[in-house]
Amino acid sequence: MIAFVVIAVIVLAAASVAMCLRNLVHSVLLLVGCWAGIAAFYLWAGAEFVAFAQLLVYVGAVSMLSLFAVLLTRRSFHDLDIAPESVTRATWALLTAGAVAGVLVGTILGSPLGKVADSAPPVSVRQLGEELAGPQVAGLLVVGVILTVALLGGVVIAAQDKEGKQ
Amino acid sequence: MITAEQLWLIPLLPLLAAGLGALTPRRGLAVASGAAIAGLVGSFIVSCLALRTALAHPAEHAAYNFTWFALGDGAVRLGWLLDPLTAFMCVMVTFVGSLIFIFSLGYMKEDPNAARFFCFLSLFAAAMLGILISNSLLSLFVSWELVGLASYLLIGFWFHKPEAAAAAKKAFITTRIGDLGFLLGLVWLYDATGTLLLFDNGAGALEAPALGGMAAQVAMFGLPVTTGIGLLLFCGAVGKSGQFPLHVWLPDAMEGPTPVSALIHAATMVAAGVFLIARIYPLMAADLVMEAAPIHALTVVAFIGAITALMGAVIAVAQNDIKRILAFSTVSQLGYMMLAIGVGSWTAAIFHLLTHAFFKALLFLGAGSVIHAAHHEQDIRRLGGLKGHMKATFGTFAIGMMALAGVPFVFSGFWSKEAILHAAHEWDVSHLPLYAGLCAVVLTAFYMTRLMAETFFGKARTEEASHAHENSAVMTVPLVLLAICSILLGFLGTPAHPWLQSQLLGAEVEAHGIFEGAGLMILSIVLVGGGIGLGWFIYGRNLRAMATDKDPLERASPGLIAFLGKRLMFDELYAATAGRLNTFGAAFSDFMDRQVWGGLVNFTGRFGLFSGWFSRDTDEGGLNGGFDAGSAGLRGSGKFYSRRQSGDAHGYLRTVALGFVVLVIAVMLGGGW
Amino acid sequence: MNPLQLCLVLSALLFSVGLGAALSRSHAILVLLGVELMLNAANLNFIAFWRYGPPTAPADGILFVIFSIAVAAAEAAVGLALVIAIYRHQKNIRLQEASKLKG
Amino acid sequence: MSSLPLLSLIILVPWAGALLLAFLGKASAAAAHGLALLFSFSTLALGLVALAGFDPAVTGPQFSESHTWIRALNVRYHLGLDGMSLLLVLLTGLVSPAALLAAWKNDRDPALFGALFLLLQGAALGVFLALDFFPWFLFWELSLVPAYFLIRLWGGPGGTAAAYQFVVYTIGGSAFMLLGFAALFGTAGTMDFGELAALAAKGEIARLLPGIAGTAVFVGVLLGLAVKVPLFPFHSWLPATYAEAPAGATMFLTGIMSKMGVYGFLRILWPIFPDHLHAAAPCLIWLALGGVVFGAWAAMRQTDIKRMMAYSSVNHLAYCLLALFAVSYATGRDGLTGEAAGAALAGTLLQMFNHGLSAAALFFALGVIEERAGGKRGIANFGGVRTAAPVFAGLCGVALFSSLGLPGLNGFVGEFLIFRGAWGLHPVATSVATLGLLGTALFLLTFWQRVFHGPARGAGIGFADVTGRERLVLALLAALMLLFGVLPGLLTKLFNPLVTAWAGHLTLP
Repeated sequence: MIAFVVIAVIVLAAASVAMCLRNLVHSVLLLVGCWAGIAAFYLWAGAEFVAFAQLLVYVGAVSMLSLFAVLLTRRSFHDLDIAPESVTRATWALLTAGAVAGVLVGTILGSPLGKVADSAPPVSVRQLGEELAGPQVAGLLVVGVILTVALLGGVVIAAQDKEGKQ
Repeated sequence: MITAEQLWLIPLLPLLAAGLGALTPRRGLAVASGAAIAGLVGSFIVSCLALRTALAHPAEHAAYNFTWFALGDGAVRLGWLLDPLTAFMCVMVTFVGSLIFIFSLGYMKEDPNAARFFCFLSLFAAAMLGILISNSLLSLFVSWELVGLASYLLIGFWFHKPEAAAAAKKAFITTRIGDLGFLLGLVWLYDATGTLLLFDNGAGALEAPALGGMAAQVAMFGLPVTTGIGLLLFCGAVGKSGQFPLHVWLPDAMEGPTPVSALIHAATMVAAGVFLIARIYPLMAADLVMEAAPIHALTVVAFIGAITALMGAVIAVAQNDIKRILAFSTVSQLGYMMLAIGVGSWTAAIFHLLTHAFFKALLFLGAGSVIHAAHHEQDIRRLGGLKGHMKATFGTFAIGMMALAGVPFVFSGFWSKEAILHAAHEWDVSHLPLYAGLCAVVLTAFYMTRLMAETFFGKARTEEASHAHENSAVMTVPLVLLAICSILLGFLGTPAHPWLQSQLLGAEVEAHGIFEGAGLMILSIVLVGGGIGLGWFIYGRNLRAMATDKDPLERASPGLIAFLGKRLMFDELYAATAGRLNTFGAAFSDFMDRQVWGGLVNFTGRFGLFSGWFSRDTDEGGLNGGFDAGSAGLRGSGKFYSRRQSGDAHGYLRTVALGFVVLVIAVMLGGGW
Repeated sequence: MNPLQLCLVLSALLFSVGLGAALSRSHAILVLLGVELMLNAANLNFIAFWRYGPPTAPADGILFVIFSIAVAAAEAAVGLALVIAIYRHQKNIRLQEASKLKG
Repeated sequence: MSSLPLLSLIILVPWAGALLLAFLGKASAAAAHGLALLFSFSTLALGLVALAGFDPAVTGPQFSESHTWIRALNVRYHLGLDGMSLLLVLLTGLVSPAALLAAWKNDRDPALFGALFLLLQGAALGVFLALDFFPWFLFWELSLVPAYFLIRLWGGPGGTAAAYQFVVYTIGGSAFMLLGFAALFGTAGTMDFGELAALAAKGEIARLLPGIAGTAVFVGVLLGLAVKVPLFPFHSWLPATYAEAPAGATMFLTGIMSKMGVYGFLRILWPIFPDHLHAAAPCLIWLALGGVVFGAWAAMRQTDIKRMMAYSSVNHLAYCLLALFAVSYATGRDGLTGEAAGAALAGTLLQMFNHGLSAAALFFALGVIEERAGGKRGIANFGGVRTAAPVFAGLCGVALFSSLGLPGLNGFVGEFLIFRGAWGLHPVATSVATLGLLGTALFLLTFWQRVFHGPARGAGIGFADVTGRERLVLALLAALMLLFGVLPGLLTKLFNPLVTAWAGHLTLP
C-alpha cells in the first residue's frame, strides 16, 4: 500500500511539474520519470510484461523521440524556453481539467465496485505468447501493419523536401 | 373451317410480313410490299372463312383462352373470340386494307423508304386485327397501343418534315391521354372481377355473374362500379376515335402519306374506339338497370358522340385542305357511331362503321389520287376542273361523296345513317343527340358538295391542277372496287331486311317496314337535299375563277369562318391550359430539384456528418457538383458551419472534454439512460 | 476505499493532468505529450481492472495494454514527425498558428 | 454441382478478373477489354448454371452458403439465392457485358477501367446474394469505391464533382443505415436477414425496439436505401452523376445499382420493419408519387440528354416503390386478398428487371450519341439523326418505346402489373401515377423528335450509323426486350411462387 502511495505521488508530481515547466527539455526528462513510475505501478500490480513494455516504449523510445523533436524544432537555444501561455486559455484549461477530474473521481467513488480479487491472475509470458500467436493473431498483424505504416509515414512526413509542398 | 382457336392466324400473317419488311434492306421494296400484300390478302381469306364459321352460329361467342403467364395462384390469361362482330370487322379491315396496300404500291413507288412504309403498314394491320380478335381486354389493350405505335410511325413517316414529326408526337400523346383512362379502367375491371377475359364460359367479365356483381356495387357519388369502369374505358375510345375533346390529333395526322390517312385515320384505327365500346356494350349498359344512378355511362357516350358529330361537321365547312375536310368529316362520322352506341343501338354503329370504312377509304384514296396527280397540291382552292382529266377518280369520288352525304336509297351511307337516326329518335332520355345528328346531316351534304365543286368542277386554277392526269390502274382499280362496295354494302342492313344487325346481335331483329320510320326518313332526305342544294347554290353555281378568290361564306361572315378555320381554337385552348400547366409543372419540378431538394438534402447530410472537419471540401464538392443554382444557400450554410470550425485544436479538445463532463452529469442526474 | 478505486483515482488524476496540459500549452510537443499521458492513464485503468476486477480470461487486460502501447508508440512517432514537418513548413510549432484546419 | 460454392463463385470470379487486370498493368487495350468482358460474362454463365439448378417452387434461399465469420458479433458469411436474387443476378449478367462493350473505345488505361468495373460488378452481386447484414453492408459500401473512380477518372467535365457528390450522398445515407443496424444488432443479437424477418413476423422487433427507438432505426435504414434507389426527394445526386459518368458506368449505375436500393427495400426494410413501413406508407406513397410525377416533369425541362434520361430513371424506379408502399399500406386491411398485392409485387420485380434492360440500352445509345458528337449532350446539338443513321434510330427507338411502356416490349408488363396491383390497394395514388406515364411519353417523344426527326442539324449531320459492336449490343438488348415483352412468363415463373408466398401472409405482427 505504501508502495502504491509512493508511486502515485511520484507519477502525479512528475507529470504535473513536467506540464508546467517552461523548459521543454526539463519537461521531457521529468516525463521520463513519470513513465518510469507508471512502469513501477505495473510491476506493483503484477503485470511484469507490461512494465517492461512500458519501460522499453516510453522510457526508451518515446522519450528519445520527444527529445529529438524538441531539439530539431528549435532555432536557437533560447527557443527551448517557450513563451508564457495565454492566461485565459490556461484558466479554461484548468477549469476543464478540474471538471473532468472531479467528474471522474466522483463517478469512481460513487460506483459500487464490489469485492475485489485478492491476487493477480497468474499469467506467464508463454501464455501471452500463445494468446498473441493464437486467437489474437489478427490483432497482432494489424498492430504490425499499423506500426509499419506509422514508421513509413513518419519518415515520409518528416523527410519531405523543402520546396514548400504541404 | 376456322375456329376461335386458329384465329391468331389472322394477325400473324401481316405480322410476319412486318417482320420481313423490317429485315429487308431499304431497296427491297418488292419483297416488302409483296409480303405485305400477300400477308393481308391471306388474312382476308382466313377472315372470310372465320366469317363463315361465325355466321353458322351467330349467337355464340366462341372463345379460346390460354394462359399468358402465371401470376400468384392464378394466371394472366388471354384469348381469341370469334363472333359475327369480330368476323365482320376482320373481313372489312383486311379487304379495305388490301386495297389500300395495293393503292400504296402506286402512291409510294417513288419514295426511297417505301419498303419501310409497307413494313409499318403491315404492323398496323396486324395490331388492328389483334384488337379485333381479342377476347381479353389486356391483349386488346396491347394491340391498341401497338396500333398507336404504328400510327405514330406512319404519321411521322416523312420524319424529316418537322410538321410530320410534331403531328406524330401529338397523335401519340393525345391518344395516350385517353389510353391512361383505358388502363385505369382495365385495372379496375381486373380488380373488380379478377379477370380480363370477356367471355370465359360464364366467368368472363362481360357475362352475367361478373356484371351483376359489379353493377350492384357502388363506387362513388352513387355510381355503380360498371359506370366508372365503362367511362374510363370510354376515355380510351375517345382518344383513339377522335371524339371531343381529344379529337385534335386526327386532323394533324393528315401529315402522313395519304394511304395512311385512308387506312388508319378513316377506315380502321379510329374505328377501333367504336369497336371497343360495341364490344364491351354489355358492360357499358350494365348500369341501365340501376334506375337511381345519377348518370349512365351510355348517356355520356351519346352526348359525346352528338357533340363530336356536330362539331366535326361544323369545322369541316371552313377547311380548305382536301384531306383536312375529310378528316373532320371522319371525326363527325365517328361521332355518329358513338351516338348510336350511346342511344343503345350498337349494331347500327357497327353497320355505319362498316359502310363508312368503305366510302371513307374510297374518298381518301380518291383524294390521294388527286393529290398524286396534282403533284401534292392539297388545297382545294388551288385545284379545280379535274373532272375532265380524271374520269375514274371523279366518278368514284362522287359515289363516295354521295354515300357520305347520305344520298337516299342507292348509297350505303344513307341506310346506316338512317339506322342511327332512327335509334336516336327512339331514345327516351333526350332528343338533343337526334337534333345534333340532323344538323350534321345538312352540314355533311353541304361541305361535301363544296369539296366536289371546288375540286372537280370549273377549270383548273393552278399549273399543277391543269397538268393532272389519271393515275395508273394500280390506283384506280381499288377505287372502283371500293365504290362498288360503297353502294352494295348498304343493302346488308336496310330497315326492311336488317340482316347484318340480326347477325351481329345473334337474334332476329324485327324488320320494320320502310314506312314505319318514314317521317324521319323523309326529313333526313329533305335535309340531305337541302344541304347539297345549298352547297351547289353557293359554290357550284359561280365557281371561283382564281385560287386567291375569297370564299363566299368568308365574305359573308369572315370572323366566323376564321374561327371555324382555326378549328374552334381547340389547339390554342389546350396550349393555353393543359400545355401551359404542363410547362409550369415541368419548370416547377426543375426548380424544386435545382433549388430545394438538392440544398435540403445536402444540408441535412452535412448537418449529420460533414459539418466538421471537411466542411471546406464538402463545400467545394457541393458547389461544383451541380447544385449550381442552389449554391448561394449552400455557401451560406458552409460558411455557417465553417465559422464554428475555428481550426483551434485546443478549442476542439476543450469542447470534447466539457461535453464529456456534461454527459456524465446528465447521466448521473437522469439516473441512467 | 478499496485498492481498485485508488488505482482508478490515480488514473483519473493522471488523465486530468494530461488533459490540462493538452488544453493549456501551445507548444505542439507538449500537447502531444499531454495526450500520451492521457493514454497512459487509460492503460493504468486496464491494468487496474485486470488486477482487481472480477476474474475474466487471465491474459485479456495485459494484451489490451500491449496493443494500446504499440498503437501509442505509432501515434507518438507520427505525431512528432508531423510536428517536425509543420515546423519545417512554417518555422513555428505554436498550435494557434497551425490552424490550417480552419474552413 | 452441390459441392461447388456457386454463389461465392458468382461474386468472386469478377473480383478474380479485377485482380488479374490490376496486375496486368500496361497490357494492350484489346487484351484488357477482352479479359474484362470475359470475366464479366462469367456472371451470366454462372447465373444460367444457377438457373438450371434453381427450383422456383422453393421460396426460401437456395444454394445457401453459411460460414461463421466473426463469432463474437454473430456475423456469418451467409449467401443465398431466391427468385428475386436470381432475377437480379441474371440482369447483372446481361447489363455488365453490355456496359463493358459501351466502354470498348476507351483507350485511357483500359486495364484499370476493367478492373474497377469488375470490382463493382462483384460487389453488386454480393449485395444481391448476401443474407447477413454485415457482408451485405460490406458489399454495399464496397460498390461505391470503384463507382467513384469510374465516374471521376472517366467521367465528363464535371465528373470529379459528380463522383464526390454521389459518394457523399450515398455514404451519408448508409451511415444512418449502419447506425440503425447497430441498434438492431444490439437488441436482437443477430444480423441475419432471415432471422430478423422471422423475429419481426412474431412482433419481436417491435417489442425490442419500442416507440421512438424503433422509429429511429427504421428511418435510418429507410434513408440509406432511399438515397440509393433514389426515392424522391433524395434523388438530387442522380442527374449530375448519371450525366457525367461514362456511358458504361451509367449503364451499370442505372441498370444495377439503382436496383440494389429497391432490392434492399424488398429484402430488408419490408420484412424487418413491416409495421413501421405500414405506418409510414401513407406518407411514403406520396413520395414515390412525387418521384413518378416530378421525375417525368423535371425530365421535360432538361436540355442535356443524359440528365433527361437520368430523370426518367427516377420516374421508373418510383413505380417499384409505389407498388411496394401500396402493398404495405394495405397490409392488414379487411378483405385484402393476396391477388392485388401479388400482382403489385410481381410488377415491382419485373419492373426492376425491365428497367435495367431498357435503361441500359438507352444509356448505351446515349453513349453512342455522345461519342459521335464529341462529348456534346445538349438536345439542341442534334437533329435528323434518323436520316443519317436509320439502323441506330430503329434500335434506339425500341429501347425508347420499351422505356415508355409500349405493350409488346418488356416495359409494359411490369408497369401493367404494378398498376393492376396498386389500384386494388390505393386507387387514388394509382390514378395520379398515370400522369407519370403521360409525362414519360411526352419527354421521351420530345427527345426522339428533336434528336432523330426533322432536318439534319448540328451533330446529326453526317452521323455515322452503328458499328458492328454497337449493333450487336443494341440488337441483342432489343431482342431481349421483345422476348420478355411477349413472353414475360419466362421471368415471372422464376419468382411467382416467392411473390405468392409474400403476398400470402400480409399481416401485421
